[in-house]
Amino acid sequence: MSLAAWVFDGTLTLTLVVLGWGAVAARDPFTGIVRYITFGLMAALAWARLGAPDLALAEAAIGAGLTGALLLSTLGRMGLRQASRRAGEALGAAPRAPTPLPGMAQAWSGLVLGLSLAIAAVIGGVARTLHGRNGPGLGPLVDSLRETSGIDSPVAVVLLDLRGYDTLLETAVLFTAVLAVWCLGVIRFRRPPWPVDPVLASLARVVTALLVLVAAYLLQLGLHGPGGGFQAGAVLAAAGVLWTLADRRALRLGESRLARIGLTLGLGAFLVAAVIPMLAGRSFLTYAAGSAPAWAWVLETFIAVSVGLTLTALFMGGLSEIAEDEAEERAP
Amino acid sequence: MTATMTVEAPWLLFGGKLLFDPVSRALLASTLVIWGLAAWSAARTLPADERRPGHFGFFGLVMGGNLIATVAGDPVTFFLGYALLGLCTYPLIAYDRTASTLDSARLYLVYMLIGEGLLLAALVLSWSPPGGGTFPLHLDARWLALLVLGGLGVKAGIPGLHSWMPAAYRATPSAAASALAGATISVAILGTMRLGLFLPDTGVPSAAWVLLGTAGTLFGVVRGLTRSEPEHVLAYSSVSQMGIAITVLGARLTGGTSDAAVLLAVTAFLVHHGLAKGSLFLGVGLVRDGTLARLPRAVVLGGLGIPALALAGLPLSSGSLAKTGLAEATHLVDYLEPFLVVSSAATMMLMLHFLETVVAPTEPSPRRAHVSAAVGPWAASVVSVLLAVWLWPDFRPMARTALRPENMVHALWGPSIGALIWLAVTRTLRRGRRGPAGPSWVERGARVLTARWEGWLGRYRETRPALRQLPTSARRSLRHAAVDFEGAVGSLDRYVGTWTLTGTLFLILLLALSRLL
Amino acid sequence: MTSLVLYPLAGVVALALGLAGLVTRPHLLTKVLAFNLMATGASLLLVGLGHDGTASSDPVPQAMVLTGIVVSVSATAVALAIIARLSRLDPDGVERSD
Amino acid sequence: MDGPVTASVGWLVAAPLAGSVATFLLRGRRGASEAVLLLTALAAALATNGLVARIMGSGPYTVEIGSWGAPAGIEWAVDDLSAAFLAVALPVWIAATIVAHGLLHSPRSPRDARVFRKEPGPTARTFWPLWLLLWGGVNALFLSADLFNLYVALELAGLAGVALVATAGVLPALQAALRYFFANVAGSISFLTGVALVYHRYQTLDLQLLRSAAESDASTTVALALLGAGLLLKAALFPMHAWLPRAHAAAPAPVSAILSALVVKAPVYLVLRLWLDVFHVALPPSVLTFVGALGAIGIVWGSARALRVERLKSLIAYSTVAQVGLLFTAFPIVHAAGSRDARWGLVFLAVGHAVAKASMFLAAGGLARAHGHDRLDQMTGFGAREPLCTYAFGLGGMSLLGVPGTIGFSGKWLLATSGLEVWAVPWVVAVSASALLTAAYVWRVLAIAIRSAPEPAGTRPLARRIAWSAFALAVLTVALGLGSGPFVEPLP
Amino acid sequence: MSWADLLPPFILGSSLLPGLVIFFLPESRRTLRTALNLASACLKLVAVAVLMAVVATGGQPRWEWSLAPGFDLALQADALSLLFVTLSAGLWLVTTVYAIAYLEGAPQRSRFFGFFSLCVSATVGIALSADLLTFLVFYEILTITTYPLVVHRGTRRSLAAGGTYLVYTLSGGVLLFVGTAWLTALAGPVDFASGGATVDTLIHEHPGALRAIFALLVAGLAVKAAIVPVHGWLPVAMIAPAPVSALLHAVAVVKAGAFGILRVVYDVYGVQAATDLGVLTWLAGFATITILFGSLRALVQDDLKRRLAYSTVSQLSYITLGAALATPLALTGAVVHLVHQGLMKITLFFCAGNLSETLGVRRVSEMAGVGRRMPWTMRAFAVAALGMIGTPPIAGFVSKWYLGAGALSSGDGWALAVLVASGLLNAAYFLPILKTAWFEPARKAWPVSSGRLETSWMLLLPPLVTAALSLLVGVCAGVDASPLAWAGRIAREVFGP
Repeated sequence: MSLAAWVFDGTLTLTLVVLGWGAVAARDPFTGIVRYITFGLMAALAWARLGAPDLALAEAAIGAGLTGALLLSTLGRMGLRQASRRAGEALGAAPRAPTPLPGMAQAWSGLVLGLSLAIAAVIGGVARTLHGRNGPGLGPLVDSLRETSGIDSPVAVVLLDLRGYDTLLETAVLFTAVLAVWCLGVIRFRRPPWPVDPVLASLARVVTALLVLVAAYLLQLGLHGPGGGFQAGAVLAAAGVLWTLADRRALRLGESRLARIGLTLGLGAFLVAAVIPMLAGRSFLTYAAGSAPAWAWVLETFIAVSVGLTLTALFMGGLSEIAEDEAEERAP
Repeated sequence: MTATMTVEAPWLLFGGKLLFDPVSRALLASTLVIWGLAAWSAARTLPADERRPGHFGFFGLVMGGNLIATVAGDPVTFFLGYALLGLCTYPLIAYDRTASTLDSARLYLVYMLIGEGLLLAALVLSWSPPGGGTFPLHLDARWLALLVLGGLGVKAGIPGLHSWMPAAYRATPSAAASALAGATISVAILGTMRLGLFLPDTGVPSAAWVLLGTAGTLFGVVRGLTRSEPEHVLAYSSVSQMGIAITVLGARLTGGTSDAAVLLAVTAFLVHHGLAKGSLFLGVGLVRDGTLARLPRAVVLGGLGIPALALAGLPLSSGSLAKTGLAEATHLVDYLEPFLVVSSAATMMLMLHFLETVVAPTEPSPRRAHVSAAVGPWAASVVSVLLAVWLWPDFRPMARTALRPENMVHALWGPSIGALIWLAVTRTLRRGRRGPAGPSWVERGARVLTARWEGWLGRYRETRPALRQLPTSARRSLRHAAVDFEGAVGSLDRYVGTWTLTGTLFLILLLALSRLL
Repeated sequence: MTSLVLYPLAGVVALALGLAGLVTRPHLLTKVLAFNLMATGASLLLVGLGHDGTASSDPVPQAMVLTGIVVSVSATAVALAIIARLSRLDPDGVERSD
Repeated sequence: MDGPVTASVGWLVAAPLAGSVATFLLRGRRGASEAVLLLTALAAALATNGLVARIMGSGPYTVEIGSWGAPAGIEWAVDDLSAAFLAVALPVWIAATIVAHGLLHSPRSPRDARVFRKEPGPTARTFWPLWLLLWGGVNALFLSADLFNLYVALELAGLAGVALVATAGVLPALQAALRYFFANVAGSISFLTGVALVYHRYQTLDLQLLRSAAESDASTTVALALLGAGLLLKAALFPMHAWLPRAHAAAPAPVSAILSALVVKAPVYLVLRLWLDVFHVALPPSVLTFVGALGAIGIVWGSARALRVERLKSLIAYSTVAQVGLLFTAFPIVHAAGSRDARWGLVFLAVGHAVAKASMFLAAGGLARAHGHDRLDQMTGFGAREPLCTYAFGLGGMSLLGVPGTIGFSGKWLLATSGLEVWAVPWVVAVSASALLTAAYVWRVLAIAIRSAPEPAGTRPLARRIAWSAFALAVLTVALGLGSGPFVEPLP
Repeated sequence: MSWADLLPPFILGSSLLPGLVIFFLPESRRTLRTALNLASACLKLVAVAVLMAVVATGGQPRWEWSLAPGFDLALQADALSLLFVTLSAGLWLVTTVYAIAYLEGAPQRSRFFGFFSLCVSATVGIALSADLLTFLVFYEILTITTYPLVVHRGTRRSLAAGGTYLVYTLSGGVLLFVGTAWLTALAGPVDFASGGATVDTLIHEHPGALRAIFALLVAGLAVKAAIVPVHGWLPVAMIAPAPVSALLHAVAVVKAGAFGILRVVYDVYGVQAATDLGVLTWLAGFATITILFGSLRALVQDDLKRRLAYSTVSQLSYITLGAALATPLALTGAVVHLVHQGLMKITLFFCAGNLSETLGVRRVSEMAGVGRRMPWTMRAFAVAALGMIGTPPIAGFVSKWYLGAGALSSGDGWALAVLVASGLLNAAYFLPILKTAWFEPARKAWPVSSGRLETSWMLLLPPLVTAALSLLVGVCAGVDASPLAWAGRIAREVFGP
């Protein structure tokens, strides 16, 4: 057993490291991204091995899938832009620092790599000692509190009740991301920037519907076992992306009031949950006795919706860029 | 009436005192007379131009200082008067703004300021804080005595410190000059008496004073005989007369003579000298503006001769009273007898020389307006010389002794000897010694020095920019250094500015911390 | 000690590699990618240290990592949006960032 | 221990976040967003007021979020440190918000035109939500007593900051924003790693529990190094400062004000909290000597740059670098003295810099708007044109300088006295002498302001509320300098 | 806290608040601004008079305000502070009148008068401060608020001068700050009233530290007191408008330094401790060098204000010297010189201002015959100049006399020699001015004066008043209410009867 374990874990971790380095060290970014996506999937495997199925799901959907998609779409967009280089000079590139001597670059990278590995050695050393003698952590305590809370998935109870405040801020971070993307890209949609193949479109509709079902399943799963709002949201996002690629109407997302409300659902719901007790003189984010599961369900759902929409929007932020560029290219 | 009266003025400076004793009374009276006559004459002679009001203003100030110093009852008040008198004299001397005049005035001021500096030091040194000091102030050290001597000696014209005198008297309008030569000079001697310069406490041997005084007496005469400008001659006569006073004051240390008598005698001497000098200067003023040339010769000789011979101490003159008084007061000091004879002989010679220079034709001066306008004051002054000392109550005893026949005979000796010698000398060496001798080497030296000073300042002002270069160049190089540093930081900052470097440094810091901790 | 210790160690290495990449790689997208690598590495450390097979797995680190993943995807999105805009103004800047 | 007053702390986080959602949904309509901002400020003010009253009444206290309590739940801890920062943050926020509003709704200028345009365009639409998110994030940072929660709050504030820098949209702004982003995430991940180690070493994330449990051993020290290094990078300590001046100079003025005043203070506050408070036992003095030395060099470096740069905002930004250096120079004193006075000295210094720097940036924003640019060599004589902005800048500068009567002086005084009590002479000298360097660049600007010169073409009058709110903040530095005594006395 | 305790802050505020209001007055509100200025100046004078009455009857008004833990602002009135307050309050009124006329029609008047009032408030604060820390506070504020006045003209030269001023004063401020902090760290808050009690307790364990602290404190103060070698800013700062030079560079700023030195020597260290530590000898040495150096430099200045500035450098060190000699008489002399020098020097600056404002005359060499054109101005000038030289019965004589006597009573005859020598030098650079003005013919025709007077009466009155005052305080030095009497009282307080 233990030998097999050693072999398995050894190969897996080695693959992780190699893929990671490959992703970073790749000559052209495209290769890097592809390797990174692979790395993400491997990481999901590692999560599973570490007994964290929620993380496995999230990593697969978000860490690997969506991050990869974002990176790729950005890369693609930059590929479109070989033509409009002159525009850059026209706008006057900011004075860039004098680049060091060519030979220096490699030496420099070597130095940095050495430094970071040294740091790794330091941390690793500590990690080994800690791994040796660490206690049960807060696990038992969480288990003991699950009854009082009423939510029986240990991760969910931490995520939504015990440390719900973290999650609240997290939704705020997501919201920030959308705003950041939107404040940079002026969202003007005229038409989808690519010819929509009707066959693909119909197929996409079907797949989208399926994905939504999957999301719903994950959602209700979340309260009891692995799964939950974020995973569901990730799946929804996948659906959203697909749909976007297929159907022009999705492109009005940025305009529609409904979508805007959807984007803020998660944060909004959390705030409501947090503020109501305060109005009642209780402490921030304190659910009334026994009402925790209900709240959890509501929050999970809302989070799922807004995560889905948010991730889609993040993905689309780029699309708007494309739309703009083509508009510009046609204009003059 | 020898009663002394003191008036307290606690609000003045550090508590001022005014002292009215026989000495100050007599001097006060004579000072008032002299200044009065001088003012009268000045009012007559000075042209009504824009200098006139200023002149009278300072005229008044100097007189005020003179009076304050005369009646001062404590060193601070005395110094107040003395300083006022000393500084405000400058504008009087510099009356007509010609270069030479300003030059003489500056010479005077330099001497005067140094003198006042020394005097101030001396006064502070011997001042006792609570309630301030009163006269006589005890100067209990030789060098302290020297400070005072230096301080007052400038005004009294002791040899060496006299150099400002001839030029100043020559430059000053005659009216003012008469007041200066007559009244203010007495203040110096008064000061020495008040401050107790000639008291045994100073530890200066009597002989030193006597020698100093004698030297002054003879020096003044010798120098005076070689001069042709009447003002110069009079100035040197003042030097010699003050020498007499100093000799007497110094001599009294040895003899067991009564202070009061000596002081009174010296006072009489000062009064007499003051009146005579004042009148002489008024007369010279008339000579200068050619008035006398219009008057009958007898009047001229009489008017000038009376005060002149009075100085020589002819019987029945104020001089005889003064000299007899001195001799009387110090009859125990044997060597003063011959000294006084000699001194009056010398004075006689000098006065004859003076009369000669006056009647000798002189070039008419620019101020020839107001012919005979000032004859009145002059006549009055002559009368004052004739009568004043005889009528002053405090001097009655001296008058009586002076009027004794034997004393009158005795008073004849000196002048007649002097007259004979002068006749002999002038007969024998009639030729050659006529032309005016140049100023003394001391005066010349002083003038050169002051000129040098000005020149030095001028040159320094010119070279100043060059000098300023040094610090500024240092400062500039410093600024350059700063600028270079900023520049270096600037260019370095662009490298540090790259995220790569920032990140690397971050790694280093991380490592360093994990090691350090 | 079990073989599970390899995961936190791998996480540390990934973290270090990501850090090195973030610092030295000139292409902006690679930098962003390196940042994600770092984040994953840190997460591995966080969870891996907590799990050595014996005890029931500790849910708290898992919840934290879940949060972390979402945070880093948001960060990635922001960075990418900026890069996208930058690439329109100064295309060279993307490949040769300093 | 929960009462309405105690619970009301939550509004400090909830109100801005809710406000951000509201402004987002209302799409930046005129009037609507104003109302939302007003309500948010009101709620924050009430919460701060309650917080200050509470802590002065009965000392430090904690709020258990979700009433779970540590170690399972997250807590807010309010003590003199956090209270001081929060209390001062409020007026800064209000003033900056007013200025932002003024710039947003007054005639556009060439610079930061893209952010502040008259019609509610996409950027203007996203500005207020981001602004309020930043507000909430910063408040969360100062309140939180949970390590991981601190990480999330750091990320929230950091991302919002990056976004707000980028909103300027021009090339330098984007480059600066990216640099800012990289520094930010590198720091955050380092911090997260540290959190991981701490959690597995002590089985808890709650600062209060950690304070009692802290020991000095290998894992703790490495964890401290990771936490500290991350925070120092975020605080832009020399020589890792390079990202800051660019970001703060490129951002729209009110944003720069907030970044320099509060966002940079947060990591400083956390280093103080973690190194000198929670893990005090595990910290050898050598580290502080090291950091202090870096800070001292940073003072010189930042000032030297501030003397050279040709834009007003970069000058102020480099001054921030110098001032951060100053704060870290004071750390060894606080550590060595370990006295209440020293701690308050540092807090005064930090707080004073927050207010002063905010007023300087806001004034600079006003000047830039009035001139259409902030190139110093073309602003000669602005003192006569914009007296109020000039006074604001000058007064702020005086506070940085430590002119008596301002809060800056109180800080320097407390540090100097308590430092000399323990013979920490070099640090005291550094802290005191920094005034000269500060003076140099402050007067570089004032001389330009006073210099009489003809009014350059294209200067336009400024909306009055901009100058006044900058000036009000400047006056606050004096008010704090003269009036903070009664508030501080009762605190521990 | 009785009403009397509120007097010090009231006196402070009586110029502070109007100053703040004036800042925000538009340029055009000339009448209101003038009224505000004069009213507040008069109000301050009245308050000072009341305070004087209170103190004369043995009261010790004190007012405290806590700025931070262990950091109180404390104002108190004792004899010394009253002297300084009265001086600055009185001269402020005069100078305000002068300044109003001087700046007629100049730009940025609100700014000018605003900072002007702040400066005076700071000076009053310095005078009334009850402990070293409070002193430091107002001292620094004074440094800062003076700058805008120095550079008020806004020309390149004036800005450069302002830069120099700042380099000197701020560096000095840092030294003073460190010194104060160090002393506080050693001895706790240093109250002036203790008269050196705090230091005496420490003199045995750290004499070295105490010497270092003394050096720091005095070095910091020396900058404002313009002691060589840190005097350089004063002549340069003469670029400022005349009222500024008059009030600040003759009275407020420089006196703040001298006043501080008095405080440090007598109220912080105490005579005994200072003597034991042997620091006074050094102080006296520096003062001496400064006295002679300043006079020598003044000799060669052709620019009138620069000559006056160097004369200030020299004259200020009389105070330092008196403080360093540490005898009752010397202290009396020093303290009374604080007042006398102020009166005389402000007169001189007023006159210089009149010349440059009315005739455009700025150099001594241009002054030939100016006495005829502006007789009254030059008379005031003459009185003040003679006083500087030390001519009785003008104020200068009194202080010089006491300083000399003090020097003797402490057995330092050389100091007396220094005083005399410096007096001669003063004469050497003041009398030529008078000679040029009165006795040399005018080289060119002067611009004719518009009115019957030689210049505006508001410009003429102040110098005449101050000249008359400097004469009065000299002549009536013996009166019970004279500065001399006050100084004597202070000396008695310090040394005991």
